[in-house]
Order: sequence, then structure tokens, then C-alpha cells
Amino acid sequence: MKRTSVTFNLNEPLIFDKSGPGKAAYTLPPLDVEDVPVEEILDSKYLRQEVQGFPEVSEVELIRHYTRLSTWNYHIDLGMYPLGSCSMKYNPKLNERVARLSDIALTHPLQGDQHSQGNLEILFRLQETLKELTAMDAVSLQPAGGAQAEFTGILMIRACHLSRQGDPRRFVLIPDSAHGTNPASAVLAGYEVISIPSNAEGRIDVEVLKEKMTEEVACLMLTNPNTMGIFETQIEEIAQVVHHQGGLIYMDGANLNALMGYARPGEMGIDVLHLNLHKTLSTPHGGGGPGSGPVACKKDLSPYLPVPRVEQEGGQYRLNSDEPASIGRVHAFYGNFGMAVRALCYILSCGREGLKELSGMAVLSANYIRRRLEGYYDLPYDTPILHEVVFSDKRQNKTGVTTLDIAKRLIDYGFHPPTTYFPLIVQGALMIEPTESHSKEELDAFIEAMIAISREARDDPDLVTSAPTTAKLTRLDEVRAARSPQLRWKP
Amino acid sequence: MKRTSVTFNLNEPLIFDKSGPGKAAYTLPPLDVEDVPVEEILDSKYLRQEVQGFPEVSEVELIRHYTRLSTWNYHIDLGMYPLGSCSMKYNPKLNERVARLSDIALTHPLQGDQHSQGNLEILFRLQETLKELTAMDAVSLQPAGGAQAEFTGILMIRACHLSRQGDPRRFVLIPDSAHGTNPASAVLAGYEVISIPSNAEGRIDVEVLKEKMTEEVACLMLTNPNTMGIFETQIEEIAQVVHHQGGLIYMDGANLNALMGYARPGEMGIDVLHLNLHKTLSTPHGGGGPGSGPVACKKDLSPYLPVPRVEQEGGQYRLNSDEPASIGRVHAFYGNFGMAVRALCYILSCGREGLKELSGMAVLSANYIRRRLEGYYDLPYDTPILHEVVFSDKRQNKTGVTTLDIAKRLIDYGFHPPTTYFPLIVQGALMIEPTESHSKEELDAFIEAMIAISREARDDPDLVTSAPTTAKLTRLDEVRAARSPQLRWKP
Amino acid sequence: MRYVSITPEEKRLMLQVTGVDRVEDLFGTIPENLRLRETLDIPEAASETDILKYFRALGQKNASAENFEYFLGAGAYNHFLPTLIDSVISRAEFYTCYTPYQPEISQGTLQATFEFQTLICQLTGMEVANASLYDGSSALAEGVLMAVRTTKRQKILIPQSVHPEYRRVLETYTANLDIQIEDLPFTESGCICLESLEQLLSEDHAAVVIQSPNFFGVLDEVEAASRLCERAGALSIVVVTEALSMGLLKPPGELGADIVVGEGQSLGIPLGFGGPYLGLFATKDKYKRQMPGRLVGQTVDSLGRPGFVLTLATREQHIRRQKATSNICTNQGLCALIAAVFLTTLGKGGIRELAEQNLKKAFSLRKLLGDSLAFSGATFNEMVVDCAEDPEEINRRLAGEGIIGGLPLGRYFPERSNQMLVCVTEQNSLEKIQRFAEILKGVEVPL
Amino acid sequence: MRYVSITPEEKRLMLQVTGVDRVEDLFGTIPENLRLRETLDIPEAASETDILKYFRALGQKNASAENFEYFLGAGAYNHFLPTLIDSVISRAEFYTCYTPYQPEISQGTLQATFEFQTLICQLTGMEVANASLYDGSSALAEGVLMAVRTTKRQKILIPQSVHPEYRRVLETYTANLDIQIEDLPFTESGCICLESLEQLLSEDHAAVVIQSPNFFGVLDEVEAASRLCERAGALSIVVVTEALSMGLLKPPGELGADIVVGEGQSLGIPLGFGGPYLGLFATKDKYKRQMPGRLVGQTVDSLGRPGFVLTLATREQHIRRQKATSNICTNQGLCALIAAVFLTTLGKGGIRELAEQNLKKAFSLRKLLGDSLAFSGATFNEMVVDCAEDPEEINRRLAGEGIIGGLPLGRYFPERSNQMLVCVTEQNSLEKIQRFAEILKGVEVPL
Ligand SMILES: Cc1ncc(COP(=O)(O)O)c(C=O)c1O
Ligand SMILES: Cc1ncc(COP(=O)(O)O)c(C=O)c1O
Repeated sequence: MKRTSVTFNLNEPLIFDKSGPGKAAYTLPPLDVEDVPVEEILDSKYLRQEVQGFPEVSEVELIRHYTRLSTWNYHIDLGMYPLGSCSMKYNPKLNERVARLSDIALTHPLQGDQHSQGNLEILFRLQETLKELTAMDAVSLQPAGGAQAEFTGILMIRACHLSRQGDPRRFVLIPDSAHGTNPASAVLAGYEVISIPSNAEGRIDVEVLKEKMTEEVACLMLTNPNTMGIFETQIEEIAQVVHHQGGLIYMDGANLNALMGYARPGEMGIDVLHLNLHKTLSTPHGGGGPGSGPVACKKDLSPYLPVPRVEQEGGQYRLNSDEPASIGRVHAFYGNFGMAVRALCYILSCGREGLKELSGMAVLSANYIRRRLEGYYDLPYDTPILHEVVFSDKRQNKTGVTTLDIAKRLIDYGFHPPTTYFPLIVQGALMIEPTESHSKEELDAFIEAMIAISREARDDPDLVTSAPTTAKLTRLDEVRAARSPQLRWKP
Repeated sequence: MKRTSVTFNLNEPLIFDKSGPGKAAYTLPPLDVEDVPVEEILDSKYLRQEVQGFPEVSEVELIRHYTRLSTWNYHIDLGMYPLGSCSMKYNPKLNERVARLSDIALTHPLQGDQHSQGNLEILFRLQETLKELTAMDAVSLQPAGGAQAEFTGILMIRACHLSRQGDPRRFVLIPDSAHGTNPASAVLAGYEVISIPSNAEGRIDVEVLKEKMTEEVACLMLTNPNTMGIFETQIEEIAQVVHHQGGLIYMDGANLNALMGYARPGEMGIDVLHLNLHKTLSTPHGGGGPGSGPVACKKDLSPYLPVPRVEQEGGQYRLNSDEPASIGRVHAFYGNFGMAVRALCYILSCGREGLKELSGMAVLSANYIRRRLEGYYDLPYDTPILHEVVFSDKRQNKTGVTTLDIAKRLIDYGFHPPTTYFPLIVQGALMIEPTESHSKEELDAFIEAMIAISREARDDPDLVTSAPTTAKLTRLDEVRAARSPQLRWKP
Repeated sequence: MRYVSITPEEKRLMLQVTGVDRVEDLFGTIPENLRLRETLDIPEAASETDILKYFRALGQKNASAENFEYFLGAGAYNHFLPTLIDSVISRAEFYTCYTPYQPEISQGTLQATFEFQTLICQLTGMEVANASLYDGSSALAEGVLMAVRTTKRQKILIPQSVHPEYRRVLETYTANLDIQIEDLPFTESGCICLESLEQLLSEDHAAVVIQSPNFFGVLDEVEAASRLCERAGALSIVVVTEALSMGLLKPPGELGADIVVGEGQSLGIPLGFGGPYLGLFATKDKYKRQMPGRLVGQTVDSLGRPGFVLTLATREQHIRRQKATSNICTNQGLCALIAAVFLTTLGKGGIRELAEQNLKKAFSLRKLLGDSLAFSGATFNEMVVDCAEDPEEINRRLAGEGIIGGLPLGRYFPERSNQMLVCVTEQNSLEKIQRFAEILKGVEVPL
Repeated sequence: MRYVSITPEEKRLMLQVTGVDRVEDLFGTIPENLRLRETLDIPEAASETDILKYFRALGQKNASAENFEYFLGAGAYNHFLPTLIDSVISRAEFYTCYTPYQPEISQGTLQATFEFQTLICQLTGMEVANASLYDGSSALAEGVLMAVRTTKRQKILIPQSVHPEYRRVLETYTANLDIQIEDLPFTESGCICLESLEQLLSEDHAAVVIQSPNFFGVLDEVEAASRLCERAGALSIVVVTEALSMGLLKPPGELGADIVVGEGQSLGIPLGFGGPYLGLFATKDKYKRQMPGRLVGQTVDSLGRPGFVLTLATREQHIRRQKATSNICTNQGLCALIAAVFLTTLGKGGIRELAEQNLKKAFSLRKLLGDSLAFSGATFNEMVVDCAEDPEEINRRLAGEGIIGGLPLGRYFPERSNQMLVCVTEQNSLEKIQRFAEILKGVEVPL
């Protein structure tokens, strides 16, 4: 059976172009208090005209609008979405149902501990579970995403140095394969970044690290397994080097889906770590969030965790903000609570064996893809990998085909493309992370599409460079978009 | 903006072809009672092997399977679905939400009146509202669809004749434009059918009716407005003719969406009537049900309504099965209760003015389409219409294009086709019922597509006769399907 | 009015095209005196907020499986409803489409229905199944009509151990069709009396109807009865109200049934106060052209690609009108989809595990009740209990402990007013099973 | 394990291809001693049924808007959540996709985000808005960072009438960046002191931050402050925690704001115990290249067809790394979609009607409370009340009547321990408003 057919799909203008005076999709109950005219309550200087340009559409039009738009998206429930570094795994329906239970979803963050025991148990229990999963000593669920978590963790490291030595130190070491948020977060926390090159294996060059690791370095910020899917085998030596100089180690745990039940960062010398509930723990990515980036740390660093903390005492839960050494807050209230609900639901659904099975199958799937594709695509590093594999477009370049082309051509085969051009250390990187979700049938279909594309690149490169031909649009003009930005509709 | 683009769509085999031993999409709690082996409870003669052929798939595969399948359906939330006689109107989301409230949805039909007061109020209140809407005296919500309602109503008429005269009479008169369920239901109730021809206006030929209306006729079964969308203007005379001979009038109320707030069958001499909650009252059609066909009748006929009845006394509701003259039951319990919940929700949402507005706009939309298309398609009757319009393919036949072709070509334009080849009295009927749901923009797009097709039929008939070209499949072989039926998968 | 999408200005334009001034003018063909002058006596439109409040308040006047534990079955069973079901059926693609008359743009519904038909064949052990009927009761009526049609005989044998509401529906359906319904006795085991059957069954009989597990919960003599039917040239019609039982029990198809009719509610459909449910209908291949209801078949399109269509439509009312095999049109499509999702979710392993849990939980109650069982026959998840007290009174007591008790049989069988039909499913907890037994027997039960 | 789709046999085949015997062997690059020997100390997998039971039981340990009427706001508001929202965002097409990096197959998310950006511009009266930030508090921090970047100045003026948690976040974000946060006094009206502002504001100031309606519910001096900012070459940053207020009140954009940051929770997002919420960020066109966060722009494809892409990515971390305008990556995409659906549902008429209902209902309480108001300034739907008794104690009493009272201000401002910040939305009923006033004042209020 061919993977795709070609069918019609409905176009749809902007909602503003569907607006017409007198249409409405809402109803409100009649006002039950005295209907005092607005002008008698507020001086007219406070009042606006009606919101210019706001749409007026019926409920039917609204639903059709968004339904049509929705059909233009590729999504996990449709097929494989092998974005490297993103752990685009299946988002269980049960999580969504649980997160919508009204006694959980319709609770106010300031309603007080006595009225929030259920929610506080969720937060507490998730924290405890994440500690066990990572072998760390304390967790905060406050950061709303990976980047905010990095920032939080680096601030904690800073606070730690400050309190130990009265000096936050000046630099953060970051491997050149790191995600862009790492250096951006370090700078936001007031540090300068020193890049550490990768060695021929795709790992941190420990010799260079030794050189750069001085007493001016606050921490090394690494990702393990790194963005090539490669485990930093020398992690213990690395930790020694860093700790020896009084430095700390921050681990970007975006790739924890490779390790659950197999190894724990807390046993590798990691001092601070974040993980992404929206990657490893299956909360949906939502087209760009909301995510959640819990931060975990060793005991030494726990005084610096954000406030409030969730604590348990005598079967009662409470929020504690009285932590003078804390870095403060990075988010109002308690972060993206709804994601914590989903993550806990997922952990309970999978159980201890299940979590391990997930990581095992994620790693197996990635290795299977690698093995089956290494004859067709250039493998910049032949180091063994865990949960993801990075190829380059070197072989395809010979006929002028690039990673971008391969990615676009995959669309015609009914797949979302992998992450492209990242990590930066691989030219024309094609970063493939299958996760554990897919059937062998789906993996094989992806592999066969990739193989077919490699043949097309050789025999009929135009086919690839003109892809996609079966998507709604093809190759949007990004230069034009950036040069004269149209960032909103205007009448 | 063109209405459609062409994009890829994922194919998907039968679920049985995705099955593999050891996969599963379910979990069950551990057994909390003693785990006695099955064989110790039941003699092995009672036990089967595992169900041969049952699929084994993961949750991910299941969701992808049905998600992919779903994308192959056209549906109301996508666009106009102008199936004549079907009232394919928007299905409000609020109805769906209300019907899923667990205190309503998770109730057992036999849990007793004292534990079911909320549900009984829903049934009672809907009955009362339908009485008001139709000017009838009593209602039963038991029939699960239009056809079952017809059967129920005719049985009531039969019971009435029997009790009045000891003779059920022999015939049911049915106009030739009637829906197929009408004669089928009459026969099921033990009658023979006499067909009444339509006159040149598309209405019941009253002269013929007078002729056929004898004392052997139990009832006339009419549809008003009829399946041409034409109101039976002589309804009072018709009623007189029928009643004069001791006959009764059954009205198929499938087309009540034309009349709400404008006219009421109970004031036209109708004795028994059904309406379709899944048409007029917005409950979703679900790809073929569930529907719901309440039966309404005049006081004389109310003793014959099915049991149980919902009654109110002193603010308490109760079910009463003690009605000796009742025809009995046509459904276990109380029919498709969930549809009653949705219909009541709809009525309360629309309110008295809203219901009238719906019918008004449905009629306006149909007349607008008729006016704009009558220059392009043959109008077999130029009688004024209410909520739907029937064209024929006579003009297009000249170049060999038929109603089937026009319907298929509409798919390429991004529309669901109208009802075709019904009513039978119009050769090559194209029966268009827009309902009130659509924007003018959507109606105009449909009209323009129809006009474009009429031009294509003239100028480039092959284009039309080879349509659709942009659907997943085109012109399935129905003869082959019927000749050697493959009605199930086999390993 | 949020369900209308036309602005006042557009309305004006449309009226202009239509050639009238006011919408009212379009109703000119309705005689003046028949036009409604008054506003309908229906409340004004309510807001979404108020409507939700109203229905929530109504819900609070009900007992529901959210707050009570149910020991009540009798044709409607409180089973596990996998979350996946609502995720699938809430897709507008499935619930807002019509019957798949245009196969090119309905393959989703068609393939899902084809899979449903297959799953029902597998579950019942039959060769062919339709796309659904209204519910179990009308499915029984349709089964009998089909037997009459096929055998050209007019008599039916049916015991009181068939669900009394089904029987009532059967009587209503057959009342005017010259069909004679005759009673088939049952024994103390709760099974039909095979000797009586042998005696009563003649060449005038179109069919024998048996329910198994029957209304009293007892696994009935399907195989023996079917053999007798075959000998007499009558069809054996087996009713199943607890479809889940077929996950474990030998299905009617393996026991010689000619027609299996049933209620599919157990297969993922909420109790829903009795509906919408799902009429199941399966039979032997040779009878397929006599079947009622919709059928989906596999075929190819004009380019040779495989696909699905509604087929054998010449049996149906829209083609055959008064000569159709049934008057059914709209059926229970979305409920069939629910059942397909349910059976696919559970799959081979799950359906059996779930059925076994029912058996074992019910057995644990059966052991606790010991000698108060009214019938000696084997049971699945339902059983009839002799009560020392008025069952209605026991139920009142149970309700106070958050339990909805069994069905007082007196409601259908006045002579059985001291009996209660009790159901135990996987949803019942050991704790409540024990409590139920205690209250039923009026004594403390040792653990 | 229902979240894995590979059979044991397939696993064997895959291992074979991969060249190892067991999955464990694939972890060979992890040093022996770092490999976990024990099983994780996490419970065994629980069934769907048990998980639902567990979370339902947890829910019952909370108060929620399902059972209580809330008079609590303070940055999180209990508003109407149209049913349409969940219908839209429950479509897997929207919630299971990633950030729209591949525009060809992400036009749904892209167009919806473009519409969101437009709606936020319209609502705030600004020229350009981004695709969302984490929440209101970090949006404030990002706004200040942008002001510092743009003006190359390091001082910020901000009053205590900005949400204290936002201020705390701001302090955390700026702690190590050589930015000085200075306090701006406010008057008895609850508004900032304009004279002080005039005195304090210098050429060293990057921005003045004002919240309006401010944390005490008072409509603040945005216009005057913005004018002063303009004169001093500082940017005026306006914080809005109650986004609904802009449906009725003159938006910051019309009052001279340079940057509007805010919390979008009021726009259809459930209270959700504080998150996920929606950081709003809007500014003037001239600052667009200094903005943090994602932006969607309109363009054409290679065949000239219009479409949308993520744009101005050179501001962002994945291109610019340490030189990016912000470190943000994943943001609050689905919450932005919620807000877009909410604003489209309400539209021009609804947003105003809803805002007016808030104003009028809050005003009805304000009238009942009369002289116990702590500030004299104009308010929208929140106000600070002086209490005769400990507000925590009052709240305990209210809870007994199904009411969650206001925020005891002592929690953030020890000197205000006799004050309560009270919020009234369209969700509050006349009846409870009256009861609330009675209990608060400790007297019966005449109707
Ligand atoms: C390795 C790595 N680190 C950090 C991040 C940033 O996480 P977030 O997007 O949640 O801010 C990502 C996400 O793409 C990532 O892949
Ligand atoms: C005029 C008319 N009568 C009767 C029916 C039968 O209704 P149902 O499909 O609910 O059985 C229909 C449905 O298509 C119809 O259009």
C-alpha cells in the first residue's frame, strides 16, 4: 500500500475576512445586578471604543475556520514526527482527560493550602518521582520550559558560588553541539560563554575542557546524551575536572528519554539538571507549548531553588516561600501545573518497568534507523548512539541536493521531516529521533522513504529539490518574510 | 481565493493488518477478588478459545488508525453538506458537552424513578416543548429514528381504527414523492400501500386522493412540506377528504425545519406526526445514527402511544407503563435518551425566537439557491418552495452529463453533493437542502460551483463525467460490490 | 443567534435576489389561517453558562455511576469505558457526517464500519454482520421477521427467559403480521426445557428464540436447541444482551445459531439511561440477502484502487420501498464506531481478561450468596437471588450506602416479587460486593 | 505497555538488524558503574480505571470553581470558558504538533498564531505582538530587558502596585544584569504618584513599569506616566494582568505605552492552579526587531501562493545563541490558540459585553461595601477592602458558605494585614455578592 493519496483540502481566509456585523458565536447570561450605565461607573476618559477590527462570526463559521486550519497541520496522531531533540512521542489521551477534571482544572492558585491538598499532592508526588528518576535530591516544577529551566539552574549555580565564595565566577563552558538555549540562558544569568569543541567521536573534548576549566568558570553546561545522541562516556572524568576547579555541572536533560531506568544523572556527578515534561514525559507540544521544565539539583544546591516549594508534613501539604537563599521566582504561582498533572498521569500509567521499556525501545528504534540508513546517508560520527541519530547531506550534495531538500521531499512521502541543520557542528545535519512510539511498520516506511529519497537525489535530483509537490504550499519565502515583516492583519 | 488545494493524505490498511501478537491498547485494574481459575467456575463446554482474528494493536496505532480514517470523511464542520431531506445543519458543541455530563450519561435505565428525576425531567420537558412546537397533544420519545417512528405512528393509527371499528382497515395512501421508509413502515404495520400521484405543481393530486380515499383506507401518510420542499397548500381540504372517510393523517415531519415558529402541523388536521431530532433539532448524524424520532399525536390517539410514558405529578416525575391500550414498545427502555438531551439543550439555546429564525433562514437560503441556479439547472416544478429545492439534470443530459456526474464533480469543488435521484418522481433529481447554518459566503461558493459545473457540462462534459479527480477514490464499483459481496475481512 | 451565519445586510441582499421583502413572504404557500401568529410558548434563548448550570443541576437529581456502585444489569451494563473511545468519536469527521452515501468522501466511516462488521462476526462466531440496528430489542424483532421471511413459516417459540422488554418489542413488531408467538417453558436450572422444545417444535415454526446468558443470567441450551431447530427446519435465533460474555463464552456461532441478535451496549457505550445503544445482527452467509439494515462491502474504484461502499442496497427501503427487508434507515452508526474502537482497544487479550474479571467477580458474590440463588444453572455476571425481604426495600437500604441494587424481578414478573436480578461487573469492588452480600442476606458475612 | 507499538518478534528482528542481542547492549557506551542495577522506586503501572479514580479522589481534596464561587483574582480570574475552545484545542492537529518549523505542513498553527498576534494588537492597541511568552510575570521581565536593550540604560522605576509575584520574577531575571530596580511611590487613590515620577525619572531610566488595572484593582495613570517617559526618553511599560479589562477600558496602546506585557489567562484559559497561562507581549512597530519570542509573518511560497512562516528568527536563540533577544524557545502556543478562539468567539460585541458585566457586577459589590474601600481610585473588577477582622478568618467563614474569599493582602504586604483584595467577575451571582458583602461587613445588608 502506498503511504499517501492526494486529495482536496479546503482553503480558508483569515478570520478577519469572514467577519460581518451582527454575527456572533457567544452568549452570556443576562446581567443579574442593577444595570448601571457604564458611564455612570467610570469616567469616559477610561473607556475605549469597541475593539477595532475584532471579528464577528457565527459559531458555525468559527468551528469551520479552525477545523479547516487544523487540517493543514501534520501531527503526531497522524504519523511519525521524527524531530531530533524534541522527543515527539505519543501524547496519551488519558493525560488530557485527567488534566481536564474540573476539580483539578478549575482551581485558583491563591485559594490556599487547605483548599488545594489534591493539587499539592500532585506537585509533591511528581517532584518525588522525578528525584527518583534522576537520582537528584530536590526538584522545582516552576520553570515553564527548558530554556527557563536552564536559566533557573544557572541562577542557582550562580547563587551557590556567590554564597560559597562571594563571587559568582565569570564563565560558563558549553559544548559546541549544545542547543541554542544553553548559551542564551547562561548570558541571561550574567555569564559569558566559552565554547568547548567536540572531538572526533562527537563528544566533549576533555583535553580542551581541562584547558578551559579554570576557577573563573562557574559551570559546564552539557547535554547527555548529547545532541548527537551520543553518551558522554567520560562523564565521570569530566565531572572530576570541573569539580576539581570548584565548578559545577549543569545537565540539559532534554534527552532523558534515552536514559529512564538505565542510568541516572545524579549518579554521574551532575549538580543541576532540568528535564522537559513536554519531551520525555509525553505532555503535548501544542504547536509551540506550553511545556514544563522541572529543575532538579543535589542537596548542596537545594537552598537556591525557586520559591515556593511544596512540602509535606504529617500528611498535609503546604507551600513554603520562606527560603532566604532562594533565587526567587521565575514564574508567577507554580509554573505550568497542568503539565505536571499530565506528567504524573503518564508516570503512573507507565510504571517503573514501563518507563524503562520506553527508553529501551526509543534507543532500539534510533539504532535500527541508523543501521538501515547508514548505507545511504553520511554518518558524520560512527560513535554508537542512544536515542537519536544525526546524518549529514554530504553524499547528496554531490548532485546538489541538500538537507533542506531531503526534508521537504519527506513531506511528499507523508512524514514530518527530522530536525535540520542542528547540531551546528554537523554540516547539513539531519537529526532523527524516532522515540518509542512507532510501530515497526511506521519505522520501516520512514526508512524506505529515506532510501527512496537517497536514490532520487542520485538519479533525479530535481525531483528532490522541487519538493514538496503534494503539500498545501511549497518552500515559503522566508527572506521576504523577514525583510518586510507582515506580522498582523490590517483592514 | 480558490476553495480547495490538493494535498497528501495518509493511507491506512484494515486494523486487522496492523495486528501483531503482544501489542495492546488497554489496561485493566488487577483483580481484587479471589482469582479462581475460569475452569473451576465454568465447565469447559461453555468456554471459547480466544477470539480468532481480533486485533492486537498499541494505543498509538489505534489512534493513528482512526485519525487517518477520519481524514477521509467529509463532514459538517468542514463545509456545506446540502443533502436534501437530511437537514444537515451544524451540530452544536454545547449539546455534545451536556450529553456527556457524567451524572446524565452514566445512569442506568432501570435505576428507578426516585434516582432518575433529572433524566425524567429532560424527557418530560422535551415532550412538552415538542407538543408546543407542533401543536400536538401528546408525545413519545421512544422511537430511535424516523423509520421506527413511522412504524410506531402507523401502529397507533391501526390501534385506533381497531378500537373504533374493530377493523384496522387495509390501506395506507402514500404520495409517490414520499421517502422509502414510508411505504416500508406501512407494510411492516400490516398495511398495503396505495400510491398517490403528484400533480403538475408537485403536490398531492387531490382529485386522485378523493378517488382513492375510501373506508378501507386507514390513513394518508404525507410529508409536509413534501420532499420537493413544497408546502401542501390544500392540506385542509386533504384533511377533510381523509377524515370524512374516517381516515387519519400521518405526517412525516422530517421537514419540520421549514416550519418552526411559522406553522404547526397540529393546526392543519394532522393526527399523528413524527419529527427527527437528528434533522430539525441538530443532533449529529454520526455517520448513520443514532437518531431519534419522537412521535406526536392528537388527544384521540394518545392512549395508543408506546409505554412507558413520562408523567409529572406534584413536581415528581414518574414512568408509567400501565396503559392497556398502548401499542406496546418499539425499543427497550426509553429510546435514544442521549439524543433527547441534545435536542433539549438545542431548544433551550435557541429559544422561541431562535427556532423561528432557524426556519426562516433555512427557507431563505433554499430560495436564494433556487433563484441563483434556476437559470442553469432544470426546475421540474416552478412551484414556490420552502426549505429545499429539487432540480433535475435534464439540461445537462444533452451532453451526456447526469446527476451522478454533477454530484461527483461537486466533490472536486470541495462540497458534499446534494441528495441524488430522490424524490423518485423527478428524473435525475438533485435535491438541495442548505439548512440555516451556512454563511452567505459558503452558499455563494456552492452556487458558483454549481454554475461552473453547468458550464463544464456544456463545454467540457468529460471533465464532469470523469469526476471526482481530487478525492481519495473515484467512482467505486457498486455492481461488483453487490455481485460478490465482501462484507468482512478474512485472514 | 450563534447558529446562524448571515448578517442582516446579507439577509437583505438574499431577500432581494429572492424577490421578496421579508422572510415571512417566503411562507406565502402556507394558507394564511395556518400561519402561526403568536410566538411559541417556549422560553427565551438561554446562555451557554445557564444551560450548563441547568443540566448540571438536573444531573444532581440522578444517581449515576460516578457516585454509586451498580449491581444492576438486566440489559444495560456498567462497564469500563476506555478514554480512547471519546477521543475517536469526538472527531467531527466521524460524528457530524451523514450515512456514507458518497463513498469517495466517506471512506473513513465505511472502512470503520467494515471493521465493525468483521469484529462482530468474530465475536459472535458468525459469517456476516450488518452495520447496526437500533438496539437489541428491535434487532430481535428484525431477526424474527427475517426468519419468517426466509422459512415462510409463521410461528415462533420463545421462553420467558428472554428480556421481557425485548419480548414486548417483538410482540409489537409482529402484532399485525400473522405471526404467532408461543411460549417455551424453562426449568429450575433457568434453562429452556429441551423436552418441551422437542415436543412443541414443528414444521410450522420459523424460529426458536433463546437468550444466553438469559434474562436470569443463566447460560442457556443454545447448542441443543439449535440442533433441534436444524432438524425441524426452523432457524435458531440467539439473543445476547451482555455482548461482553462472548469474550469468554462459546459464541452462538459455534453453537449452531442461524441468527445472532444482541445489544452492543457493553462494548464501550455509556449506560446513558437506556440509549443510544447498539443493535447487533449477525447471521450465516447464505442469508445475507435477507438481512435487514445497512451493509458495507469492499470493492474497487474506477482506477482499480480498493475501497468500500454501502452494498446490497436492493434489500433496503430507499430502493425497494414496500418490498424492503426492513424499514430501517438511520441506524446507530456512531455506536457501531464506539464498539469497533472498544473491541480494538481491548483486542484479543483484553476482551478475554475483561470477561474473566466479570465472571470471577460475579462468582465471588455467588459464593457469598450461596443458597439464595433462584436458579441452579451456570452464570456469567448476572444471577437471580431469592430475597428474605422486599427487594425494593433492600434497594432503598443499599442506596443509603452508595449502592444501586439489582432489579426487583416483580417489576416484570409479579410472581417473582421476592427475587432480585443482580449483576456484578469489573467495576464492582470486593469491598462493595461483600457489603452487598451482607445487606442482601441481612447478616454480617465473614471475610 | 500500550504506548509501545513493537511486538516481541519485531523487537527481535530489529535487534538482529542492529547487531545486538538485547536492548541492554545498546547502552554499552554508558560506563558499567553508571548503569542502574535496581528497578526505579516508582509504583508499578496503574490501569486507566485506577488512575482516573486516583485523580478524581485528589480533585475532591480541592476547592474548585465547580463547587465554590470565587471572589479571588489577583492575577488569575474565574471567567466564562466557552465550550468551543475545548472543541478546537482538542483536535490533535493542534495539540500534538510541534512548533511550526516546517511551514508547508504547519499552516494551521501558523495562520492561527498570525490571527492571535493580530487580535492582541487590536486588544492592546499596539502595532505588533508576539506569539506568546510563558506568562505575565516573565513577559514583564522580558519587557524590561527589551527596554534596557533598546535604550541602553540600566534603571527601572516600578511601584508596589505591580503584582508582587511579577515583581519578584522581574528581580530574579534582572538580578545579575546590572539593572537597578527603583521604587515608584503611589498615592491614596492607589495610583502612582505623578509628582514623584516626575522627580525620579532621569536620563538613566530605561523604563517605567505601571500595571493597570493595578494590583489593587485601581486604573492607573498610564497616560500621564507615558507622557513623562517620552519626555525622558524612557520606555513606558504597561502590565495588564486582567486582559479582559481591555475589552472596555482604553488600552495601553491608546495611552502611549511603548511596551504592553500581560497575562492572557482571562482569555479562555482555565484557572488551572496557576498554569499553563499565557504571556502577552506587544510593542510598537519600530521595536519589532528587539522583541523576544516567536513571530509569525505572512509571505508567499515559491509558486506565489500566500502563506505564513516563523520570521525574524535572527533575534532568537537557535540562530543567535548567546546574542539572542531572549532565551525563550518553547512558549505557550496552545494557550495562544485558546485566546484566539476565545476572542473570536466573543468578538467585537462579546468582549465588551463581558467586560461590562464584570464592571457592573464589581460595582454592585463596591456600592454594598461603600466606605470600607482602601483606595479611592476607579476600579474595574477588583478592589481592596479594609476588614474589621482578620481576612484569613473571614475567608474561613466564607468557605463554609461555598465562597472562596479574596486575597488577604498580608500575604504579600505585612503592613496590609487587615486588607483583602476582592474580585468580582461575570461568574459571581447577585445572591453571593450580597452574601459576601454581609459576611465581610459582619452585618446584614438590606437588599
Ligand atoms: C537539547 C535541548 N535543550 C534545550 C531545549 C529548550 O527547551 P524548551 O524548548 O522547552 O525551552 C531543547 C528544545 O528544543 C533541546 O532540544
Ligand atoms: C422525508 C424522510 N422521511 C423519513 C426519513 C427516515 O428517517 P430515519 O433515517 O431517521 O429513519 C427520512 C430520512 O432520510 C426522510 O428524509
